[in-house]
Amino acid sequence: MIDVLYFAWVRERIGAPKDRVETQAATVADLVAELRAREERYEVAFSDLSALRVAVDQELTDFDAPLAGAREVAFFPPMTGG
Amino acid sequence: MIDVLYFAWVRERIGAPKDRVETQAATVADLVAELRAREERYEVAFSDLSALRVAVDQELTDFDAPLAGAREVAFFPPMTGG
Amino acid sequence: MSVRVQAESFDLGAEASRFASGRTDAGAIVTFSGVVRADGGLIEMEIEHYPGMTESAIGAIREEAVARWSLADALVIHRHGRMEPGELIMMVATAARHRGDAFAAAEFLMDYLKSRAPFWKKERRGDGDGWVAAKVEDEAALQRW
Amino acid sequence: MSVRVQAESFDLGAEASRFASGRTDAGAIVTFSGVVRADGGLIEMEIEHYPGMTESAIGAIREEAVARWSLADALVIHRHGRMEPGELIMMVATAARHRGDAFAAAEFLMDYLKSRAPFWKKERRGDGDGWVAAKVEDEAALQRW
Repeated sequence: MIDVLYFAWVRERIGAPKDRVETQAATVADLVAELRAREERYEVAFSDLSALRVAVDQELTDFDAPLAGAREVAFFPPMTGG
Repeated sequence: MIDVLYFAWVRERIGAPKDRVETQAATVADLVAELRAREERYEVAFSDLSALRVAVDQELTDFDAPLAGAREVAFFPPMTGG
Repeated sequence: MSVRVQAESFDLGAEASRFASGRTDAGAIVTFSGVVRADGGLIEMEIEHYPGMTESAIGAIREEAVARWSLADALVIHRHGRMEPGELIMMVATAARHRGDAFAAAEFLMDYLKSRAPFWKKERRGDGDGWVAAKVEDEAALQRW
Repeated sequence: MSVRVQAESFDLGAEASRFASGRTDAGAIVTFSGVVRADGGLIEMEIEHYPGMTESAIGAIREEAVARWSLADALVIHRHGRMEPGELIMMVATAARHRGDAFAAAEFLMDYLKSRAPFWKKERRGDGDGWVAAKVEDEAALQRW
Protein backbone atom coordinates (compact mmCIF):
# COMPACT_ATOMS: atom_id res chain seq x y z
CA MET A 1 0.00 0.00 0.00
CA ILE A 2 1.25 3.42 -0.99
CA ASP A 3 -0.11 6.81 0.04
CA VAL A 4 -0.61 8.93 -3.06
CA LEU A 5 -0.89 12.67 -2.34
CA TYR A 6 -2.10 15.45 -4.59
CA PHE A 7 -1.50 19.18 -4.22
CA ALA A 8 -2.76 22.42 -5.76
CA TRP A 9 -4.69 21.99 -9.03
CA VAL A 10 -3.86 18.26 -9.18
CA ARG A 11 -5.72 17.88 -5.89
CA GLU A 12 -8.60 19.98 -7.21
CA ARG A 13 -8.93 18.02 -10.46
CA ILE A 14 -8.85 14.68 -8.70
CA GLY A 15 -11.17 15.99 -6.02
CA ALA A 16 -9.24 14.52 -3.09
CA PRO A 17 -5.96 15.24 -1.30
CA LYS A 18 -4.97 11.59 -0.99
CA ASP A 19 -5.54 7.99 -2.10
CA ARG A 20 -4.30 4.80 -0.54
CA VAL A 21 -3.33 2.58 -3.45
CA GLU A 22 -2.62 -1.14 -3.63
CA THR A 23 -0.14 -1.39 -6.48
CA GLN A 24 2.66 -3.48 -7.94
CA ALA A 25 3.85 -0.57 -10.10
CA ALA A 26 7.63 -0.69 -10.54
CA THR A 27 8.06 3.00 -11.31
CA VAL A 28 6.25 6.29 -10.86
CA ALA A 29 5.31 6.17 -14.56
CA ASP A 30 3.70 2.75 -14.04
CA LEU A 31 1.72 4.13 -11.10
CA VAL A 32 0.57 7.06 -13.22
CA ALA A 33 -0.64 4.63 -15.92
CA GLU A 34 -2.66 2.73 -13.30
CA LEU A 35 -4.18 5.94 -11.94
CA ARG A 36 -5.09 7.24 -15.41
CA ALA A 37 -6.96 4.00 -16.09
CA ARG A 38 -9.10 4.48 -12.99
CA GLU A 39 -11.42 7.33 -13.82
CA GLU A 40 -11.86 10.32 -16.09
CA ARG A 41 -10.74 12.82 -13.41
CA TYR A 42 -7.38 11.00 -13.04
CA GLU A 43 -7.02 10.88 -16.81
CA VAL A 44 -7.55 14.64 -16.88
CA ALA A 45 -5.20 15.38 -13.99
CA PHE A 46 -2.36 13.33 -15.51
CA SER A 47 -2.95 14.23 -19.16
CA ASP A 48 0.21 16.37 -19.39
CA LEU A 49 3.09 15.00 -17.35
CA SER A 50 5.34 17.90 -18.36
CA ALA A 51 3.10 20.11 -16.18
CA LEU A 52 3.60 17.85 -13.16
CA ARG A 53 6.30 17.18 -10.61
CA VAL A 54 6.63 14.13 -8.39
CA ALA A 55 8.13 13.38 -5.00
CA VAL A 56 8.75 9.87 -3.63
CA ASP A 57 8.94 9.75 0.14
CA GLN A 58 9.12 13.53 0.20
CA GLU A 59 12.11 13.80 -2.14
CA LEU A 60 11.74 15.37 -5.57
CA THR A 61 12.41 12.84 -8.30
CA ASP A 62 11.28 12.01 -11.86
CA PHE A 63 8.75 9.74 -13.47
CA ASP A 64 11.31 6.98 -14.10
CA ALA A 65 11.99 6.62 -10.37
CA PRO A 66 11.47 3.10 -8.94
CA LEU A 67 8.76 2.62 -6.33
CA ALA A 68 10.28 -0.38 -4.50
CA GLY A 69 9.88 0.28 -0.77
CA ALA A 70 8.20 3.64 -1.27
CA ARG A 71 5.58 4.65 1.30
CA GLU A 72 4.42 7.95 -0.14
CA VAL A 73 4.21 9.41 -3.63
CA ALA A 74 3.06 12.98 -4.26
CA PHE A 75 2.01 14.69 -7.50
CA PHE A 76 1.81 18.45 -7.90
CA PRO A 77 2.43 21.32 -10.34
CA PRO A 78 5.76 23.20 -10.42
CA MET A 79 6.27 24.86 -7.07
CA THR A 80 5.70 28.57 -6.48
CA GLY A 81 7.27 29.35 -3.12
CA GLY A 82 9.11 32.43 -1.95
CA MET B 1 40.81 81.98 -0.78
CA ILE B 2 40.12 78.26 -0.84
CA ASP B 3 39.33 76.00 2.10
CA VAL B 4 41.58 72.95 1.89
CA LEU B 5 40.34 70.00 3.96
CA TYR B 6 42.22 66.88 5.01
CA PHE B 7 40.76 63.59 6.22
CA ALA B 8 41.99 60.36 7.81
CA TRP B 9 45.77 59.85 7.64
CA VAL B 10 46.21 62.89 5.40
CA ARG B 11 44.80 65.00 8.23
CA GLU B 12 47.05 63.22 10.74
CA ARG B 13 50.22 63.69 8.67
CA ILE B 14 49.51 67.34 8.07
CA GLY B 15 48.47 67.79 11.68
CA ALA B 16 45.37 69.85 10.92
CA PRO B 17 41.90 69.23 9.47
CA LYS B 18 41.90 72.38 7.36
CA ASP B 19 43.89 75.23 5.85
CA ARG B 20 42.67 78.45 4.29
CA VAL B 21 44.87 79.01 1.27
CA GLU B 22 45.47 82.08 -0.89
CA THR B 23 46.30 80.59 -4.26
CA GLN B 24 46.30 81.23 -7.98
CA ALA B 25 46.64 77.50 -8.73
CA ALA B 26 44.83 76.63 -11.95
CA THR B 27 44.37 72.94 -11.16
CA VAL B 28 44.34 70.61 -8.18
CA ALA B 29 47.80 69.40 -9.21
CA ASP B 30 49.08 72.99 -9.10
CA LEU B 31 47.62 73.41 -5.62
CA VAL B 32 49.31 70.18 -4.51
CA ALA B 33 52.64 71.50 -5.80
CA GLU B 34 52.18 74.70 -3.77
CA LEU B 35 51.28 72.75 -0.63
CA ARG B 36 54.25 70.38 -1.00
CA ALA B 37 56.58 73.37 -1.17
CA ARG B 38 55.27 74.70 2.17
CA GLU B 39 56.65 72.32 4.75
CA GLU B 40 58.01 68.84 5.27
CA ARG B 41 54.70 67.51 6.65
CA TYR B 42 52.89 68.52 3.43
CA GLU B 43 55.65 67.01 1.34
CA VAL B 44 55.19 63.75 3.26
CA ALA B 45 51.38 63.76 3.05
CA PHE B 46 51.41 64.36 -0.70
CA SER B 47 54.41 62.19 -1.57
CA ASP B 48 52.32 59.50 -3.30
CA LEU B 49 49.36 60.94 -5.18
CA SER B 50 48.21 57.46 -6.24
CA ALA B 51 47.31 56.87 -2.57
CA LEU B 52 45.15 60.00 -2.47
CA ARG B 53 41.74 61.06 -3.69
CA VAL B 54 40.47 64.58 -4.15
CA ALA B 55 37.09 66.31 -4.07
CA VAL B 56 36.42 69.83 -5.32
CA ASP B 57 33.37 71.47 -3.78
CA GLN B 58 32.38 68.08 -2.37
CA GLU B 59 32.44 66.25 -5.70
CA LEU B 60 35.02 63.54 -6.37
CA THR B 61 37.32 64.51 -9.19
CA ASP B 62 40.94 64.03 -10.28
CA PHE B 63 44.18 65.94 -9.96
CA ASP B 64 43.80 67.56 -13.39
CA ALA B 65 40.57 69.26 -12.34
CA PRO B 66 40.49 73.06 -12.71
CA LEU B 67 40.12 75.17 -9.57
CA ALA B 68 38.47 78.21 -11.11
CA GLY B 69 35.63 79.25 -8.83
CA ALA B 70 36.25 76.43 -6.34
CA ARG B 71 35.51 77.19 -2.69
CA GLU B 72 36.60 73.92 -1.09
CA VAL B 73 39.16 71.24 -1.96
CA ALA B 74 39.52 68.07 0.11
CA PHE B 75 42.30 65.47 0.12
CA PHE B 76 41.90 62.01 1.61
CA PRO B 77 42.83 58.35 1.17
CA PRO B 78 40.56 55.93 -0.74
CA MET B 79 37.26 55.71 1.09
CA THR B 80 36.31 52.78 3.31
CA GLY B 81 32.60 53.10 3.95
CA GLY B 82 29.96 50.42 4.30
CA MET C 1 14.96 27.57 15.15
CA SER C 2 16.52 28.24 11.77
CA VAL C 3 13.66 26.96 9.60
CA ARG C 4 10.04 27.78 10.41
CA VAL C 5 6.99 26.88 8.35
CA GLN C 6 3.89 28.43 9.87
CA ALA C 7 0.43 29.81 9.22
CA GLU C 8 0.89 32.68 11.69
CA SER C 9 2.23 36.04 10.64
CA PHE C 10 5.68 37.06 11.88
CA ASP C 11 7.38 40.31 12.80
CA LEU C 12 10.17 41.21 10.37
CA GLY C 13 11.71 43.71 12.75
CA ALA C 14 11.79 41.34 15.70
CA GLU C 15 13.19 38.52 13.56
CA ALA C 16 15.85 40.71 11.98
CA SER C 17 16.88 42.12 15.37
CA ARG C 18 17.13 38.70 16.95
CA PHE C 19 19.07 37.33 13.97
CA ALA C 20 21.57 40.20 13.98
CA SER C 21 22.02 40.65 17.70
CA GLY C 22 25.27 39.77 19.42
CA ARG C 23 27.17 38.91 16.25
CA THR C 24 30.86 39.75 16.39
CA ASP C 25 31.87 37.06 13.88
CA ALA C 26 29.75 38.11 10.90
CA GLY C 27 30.19 41.59 9.49
CA ALA C 28 27.44 41.23 6.89
CA ILE C 29 23.76 40.49 7.43
CA VAL C 30 21.26 40.29 4.57
CA THR C 31 17.51 39.84 4.87
CA PHE C 32 14.98 39.27 2.15
CA SER C 33 11.23 39.58 2.78
CA GLY C 34 8.46 38.68 0.38
CA VAL C 35 5.26 40.73 0.57
CA VAL C 36 1.84 40.00 -1.00
CA ARG C 37 1.40 42.60 -3.76
CA ALA C 38 -2.00 44.14 -4.47
CA ASP C 39 -1.62 43.57 -8.21
CA GLY C 40 -4.65 43.38 -10.46
CA GLY C 41 -7.29 43.52 -7.78
CA LEU C 42 -5.88 40.73 -5.63
CA ILE C 43 -8.14 40.17 -2.62
CA GLU C 44 -6.28 37.35 -0.92
CA MET C 45 -3.50 34.86 -1.48
CA GLU C 46 -3.67 31.29 -0.20
CA ILE C 47 -0.55 29.19 0.01
CA GLU C 48 -0.81 25.40 0.09
CA HIS C 49 2.18 23.34 1.15
CA TYR C 50 3.28 19.74 1.69
CA PRO C 51 3.66 19.25 5.43
CA GLY C 52 6.77 17.28 6.25
CA MET C 53 8.42 17.71 2.87
CA THR C 54 8.31 21.50 3.21
CA GLU C 55 10.41 21.47 6.36
CA SER C 56 12.89 18.88 5.08
CA ALA C 57 13.28 20.53 1.66
CA ILE C 58 13.91 23.96 3.20
CA GLY C 59 16.24 22.43 5.79
CA ALA C 60 18.32 20.84 3.03
CA ILE C 61 18.46 24.08 1.03
CA ARG C 62 19.52 25.98 4.13
CA GLU C 63 22.26 23.45 4.98
CA GLU C 64 23.62 23.71 1.47
CA ALA C 65 23.75 27.51 1.66
CA VAL C 66 25.50 27.42 5.06
CA ALA C 67 28.12 24.99 3.79
CA ARG C 68 28.68 26.65 0.43
CA TRP C 69 29.21 30.18 1.72
CA SER C 70 30.57 29.38 5.22
CA LEU C 71 27.67 31.25 6.76
CA ALA C 72 27.71 32.08 10.45
CA ASP C 73 23.93 31.55 10.37
CA ALA C 74 20.90 31.37 8.08
CA LEU C 75 17.20 31.70 8.84
CA VAL C 76 14.16 30.83 6.72
CA ILE C 77 10.56 31.60 7.73
CA HIS C 78 7.78 30.72 5.26
CA ARG C 79 4.06 31.03 5.83
CA HIS C 80 1.20 28.99 4.41
CA GLY C 81 -2.55 29.61 4.47
CA ARG C 82 -4.33 32.84 3.71
CA MET C 83 -2.87 36.30 3.60
CA GLU C 84 -3.88 39.72 2.33
CA PRO C 85 -2.01 42.30 0.23
CA GLY C 86 0.71 43.94 2.31
CA GLU C 87 1.27 40.89 4.53
CA LEU C 88 4.65 39.22 4.71
CA ILE C 89 4.79 35.80 3.03
CA MET C 90 8.28 34.78 4.02
CA MET C 91 11.78 35.92 4.90
CA VAL C 92 15.33 34.69 4.72
CA ALA C 93 18.31 36.05 6.63
CA THR C 94 22.00 35.27 6.16
CA ALA C 95 25.07 36.20 8.20
CA ALA C 96 28.60 35.98 6.80
CA ARG C 97 31.99 37.58 7.32
CA HIS C 98 31.74 39.49 4.04
CA ARG C 99 28.88 40.99 2.08
CA GLY C 100 29.41 39.02 -1.12
CA ASP C 101 28.73 35.71 0.64
CA ALA C 102 25.74 37.03 2.58
CA PHE C 103 24.13 38.39 -0.61
CA ALA C 104 24.89 35.31 -2.72
CA ALA C 105 23.56 32.92 -0.08
CA ALA C 106 20.34 34.93 0.33
CA GLU C 107 19.76 34.96 -3.43
CA PHE C 108 20.50 31.23 -3.62
CA LEU C 109 18.00 30.52 -0.84
CA MET C 110 15.36 32.61 -2.61
CA ASP C 111 15.92 30.96 -5.98
CA TYR C 112 15.58 27.51 -4.42
CA LEU C 113 12.57 28.41 -2.29
CA LYS C 114 10.81 29.74 -5.41
CA SER C 115 11.13 26.52 -7.39
CA ARG C 116 12.14 23.70 -5.05
CA ALA C 117 10.20 24.14 -1.83
CA PRO C 118 6.72 22.58 -2.01
CA PHE C 119 4.48 25.65 -1.84
CA TRP C 120 1.74 26.56 -4.28
CA LYS C 121 0.15 30.00 -4.43
CA LYS C 122 -3.48 30.57 -5.29
CA GLU C 123 -4.76 34.08 -5.92
CA ARG C 124 -8.29 35.18 -5.11
CA ARG C 125 -9.54 38.11 -7.19
CA GLY C 126 -12.87 39.78 -7.81
CA ASP C 127 -13.25 37.76 -11.00
CA GLY C 128 -12.32 34.36 -9.57
CA ASP C 129 -9.46 32.22 -8.26
CA GLY C 130 -6.35 30.99 -9.97
CA TRP C 131 -3.15 29.08 -9.23
CA VAL C 132 -0.02 31.10 -9.82
CA ALA C 133 1.98 29.56 -12.66
CA ALA C 134 5.67 28.88 -12.12
CA LYS C 135 7.80 31.35 -14.04
CA VAL C 136 10.29 30.19 -16.64
CA GLU C 137 12.76 32.76 -15.32
CA ASP C 138 12.51 31.36 -11.78
CA GLU C 139 13.46 27.90 -13.02
CA ALA C 140 16.22 29.45 -15.14
CA ALA C 141 17.57 31.33 -12.10
CA LEU C 142 18.61 28.00 -10.56
CA GLN C 143 21.12 27.43 -13.35
CA ARG C 144 23.50 30.05 -12.01
CA TRP C 145 24.26 28.15 -8.82
CA MET D 1 14.22 60.40 5.66
CA SER D 2 15.79 58.09 3.13
CA VAL D 3 19.43 58.98 3.85
CA ARG D 4 20.69 59.38 7.41
CA VAL D 5 24.27 60.01 8.50
CA GLN D 6 24.51 59.94 12.26
CA ALA D 7 26.72 59.19 15.25
CA GLU D 8 23.88 57.54 17.19
CA SER D 9 23.21 53.84 17.00
CA PHE D 10 20.03 52.69 15.26
CA ASP D 11 17.62 49.80 15.71
CA LEU D 12 17.73 47.43 12.73
CA GLY D 13 14.42 45.81 13.64
CA ALA D 14 12.57 49.09 13.99
CA GLU D 15 14.06 50.44 10.75
CA ALA D 16 13.30 47.25 8.79
CA SER D 17 9.73 47.15 10.12
CA ARG D 18 9.07 50.77 9.30
CA PHE D 19 10.60 50.38 5.82
CA ALA D 20 8.53 47.29 5.01
CA SER D 21 5.23 48.28 6.57
CA GLY D 22 2.22 49.08 4.45
CA ARG D 23 3.79 48.13 1.13
CA THR D 24 1.38 46.63 -1.37
CA ASP D 25 3.36 47.78 -4.42
CA ALA D 26 6.70 46.12 -3.71
CA GLY D 27 6.81 42.35 -3.31
CA ALA D 28 10.51 42.22 -2.48
CA ILE D 29 12.37 43.91 0.35
CA VAL D 30 16.10 43.46 0.92
CA THR D 31 18.12 44.79 3.83
CA PHE D 32 21.86 44.75 4.35
CA SER D 33 23.45 45.54 7.70
CA GLY D 34 27.12 45.97 8.41
CA VAL D 35 28.40 44.93 11.84
CA VAL D 36 31.75 45.70 13.51
CA ARG D 37 33.60 42.36 13.62
CA ALA D 38 35.79 41.44 16.60
CA ASP D 39 38.64 40.35 14.32
CA GLY D 40 42.21 40.28 15.61
CA GLY D 41 41.57 41.82 18.98
CA LEU D 42 39.68 44.85 17.74
CA ILE D 43 38.73 47.05 20.68
CA GLU D 44 36.94 49.85 18.88
CA MET D 45 36.33 51.24 15.43
CA GLU D 46 36.20 54.94 14.71
CA ILE D 47 34.70 56.23 11.51
CA GLU D 48 35.61 59.67 10.20
CA HIS D 49 33.48 61.30 7.52
CA TYR D 50 33.23 64.47 5.44
CA PRO D 51 30.15 66.33 6.68
CA GLY D 52 28.14 67.72 3.80
CA MET D 53 29.76 65.63 1.10
CA THR D 54 28.74 62.41 2.88
CA GLU D 55 25.05 63.26 2.68
CA SER D 56 25.19 64.50 -0.90
CA ALA D 57 27.29 61.55 -2.13
CA ILE D 58 24.97 59.00 -0.52
CA GLY D 59 21.92 60.89 -1.76
CA ALA D 60 23.24 60.76 -5.32
CA ILE D 61 24.03 57.03 -5.06
CA ARG D 62 20.55 56.36 -3.69
CA GLU D 63 18.86 58.36 -6.47
CA GLU D 64 20.79 56.42 -9.07
CA ALA D 65 19.72 53.09 -7.56
CA VAL D 66 16.06 54.15 -7.38
CA ALA D 67 16.07 55.24 -11.03
CA ARG D 68 18.04 52.29 -12.35
CA TRP D 69 15.94 49.55 -10.73
CA SER D 70 12.59 51.38 -10.52
CA LEU D 71 12.64 50.99 -6.77
CA ALA D 72 9.54 51.71 -4.74
CA ASP D 73 11.90 52.96 -2.02
CA ALA D 74 15.47 52.87 -0.76
CA LEU D 75 16.95 53.70 2.63
CA VAL D 76 20.56 54.27 3.69
CA ILE D 77 21.68 54.79 7.29
CA HIS D 78 25.41 55.17 7.98
CA ARG D 79 27.04 55.94 11.30
CA HIS D 80 30.24 57.78 12.06
CA GLY D 81 32.22 58.09 15.30
CA ARG D 82 33.16 55.31 17.68
CA MET D 83 31.64 51.86 17.84
CA GLU D 84 32.48 48.54 19.45
CA PRO D 85 32.48 45.01 18.04
CA GLY D 86 28.92 43.78 17.53
CA GLU D 87 27.53 47.26 16.90
CA LEU D 88 25.80 48.10 13.64
CA ILE D 89 27.79 50.42 11.37
CA MET D 90 25.20 50.96 8.65
CA MET D 91 22.27 49.52 6.78
CA VAL D 92 20.62 49.78 3.40
CA ALA D 93 17.10 48.68 2.48
CA THR D 94 15.52 48.40 -0.97
CA ALA D 95 11.94 47.72 -2.04
CA ALA D 96 11.05 46.59 -5.57
CA ARG D 97 8.33 44.64 -7.36
CA HIS D 98 10.64 41.68 -7.91
CA ARG D 99 13.50 40.18 -5.96
CA GLY D 100 16.14 40.50 -8.67
CA ASP D 101 15.89 44.29 -8.64
CA ALA D 102 15.80 44.56 -4.85
CA PHE D 103 18.95 42.41 -4.51
CA ALA D 104 20.83 44.13 -7.35
CA ALA D 105 20.04 47.60 -6.03
CA ALA D 106 21.14 46.68 -2.49
CA GLU D 107 24.43 45.27 -3.78
CA PHE D 108 24.96 48.34 -5.95
CA LEU D 109 24.35 50.63 -2.97
CA MET D 110 26.82 48.64 -0.87
CA ASP D 111 29.51 48.62 -3.55
CA TYR D 112 29.23 52.39 -3.95
CA LEU D 113 29.09 53.11 -0.23
CA LYS D 114 32.27 51.05 0.25
CA SER D 115 34.36 53.03 -2.22
CA ARG D 116 32.56 56.28 -3.07
CA ALA D 117 31.04 57.59 0.14
CA PRO D 118 33.54 59.68 2.15
CA PHE D 119 34.02 57.53 5.23
CA TRP D 120 37.33 56.31 6.65
CA LYS D 121 37.61 53.56 9.22
CA LYS D 122 40.24 53.49 11.91
CA GLU D 123 40.72 50.40 14.03
CA ARG D 124 41.88 50.52 17.63
CA ARG D 125 43.62 47.34 18.85
CA GLY D 126 45.64 46.33 21.84
CA ASP D 127 48.82 46.91 19.84
CA GLY D 128 47.88 50.29 18.39
CA ASP D 129 45.67 52.09 15.91
CA GLY D 130 45.50 51.84 12.15
CA TRP D 131 43.51 53.15 9.22
CA VAL D 132 41.71 50.41 7.29
CA ALA D 133 43.12 50.19 3.77
CA ALA D 134 40.70 50.21 0.85
CA LYS D 135 40.47 46.77 -0.73
CA VAL D 136 41.31 46.21 -4.36
CA GLU D 137 38.27 43.93 -4.65
CA ASP D 138 35.96 46.67 -3.38
CA GLU D 139 37.15 49.02 -6.11
CA ALA D 140 36.88 46.18 -8.63
CA ALA D 141 33.29 45.45 -7.53
CA LEU D 142 32.22 48.81 -8.98
CA GLN D 143 33.09 47.62 -12.48
CA ARG D 144 30.08 45.35 -12.68
CA TRP D 145 27.53 48.18 -12.58
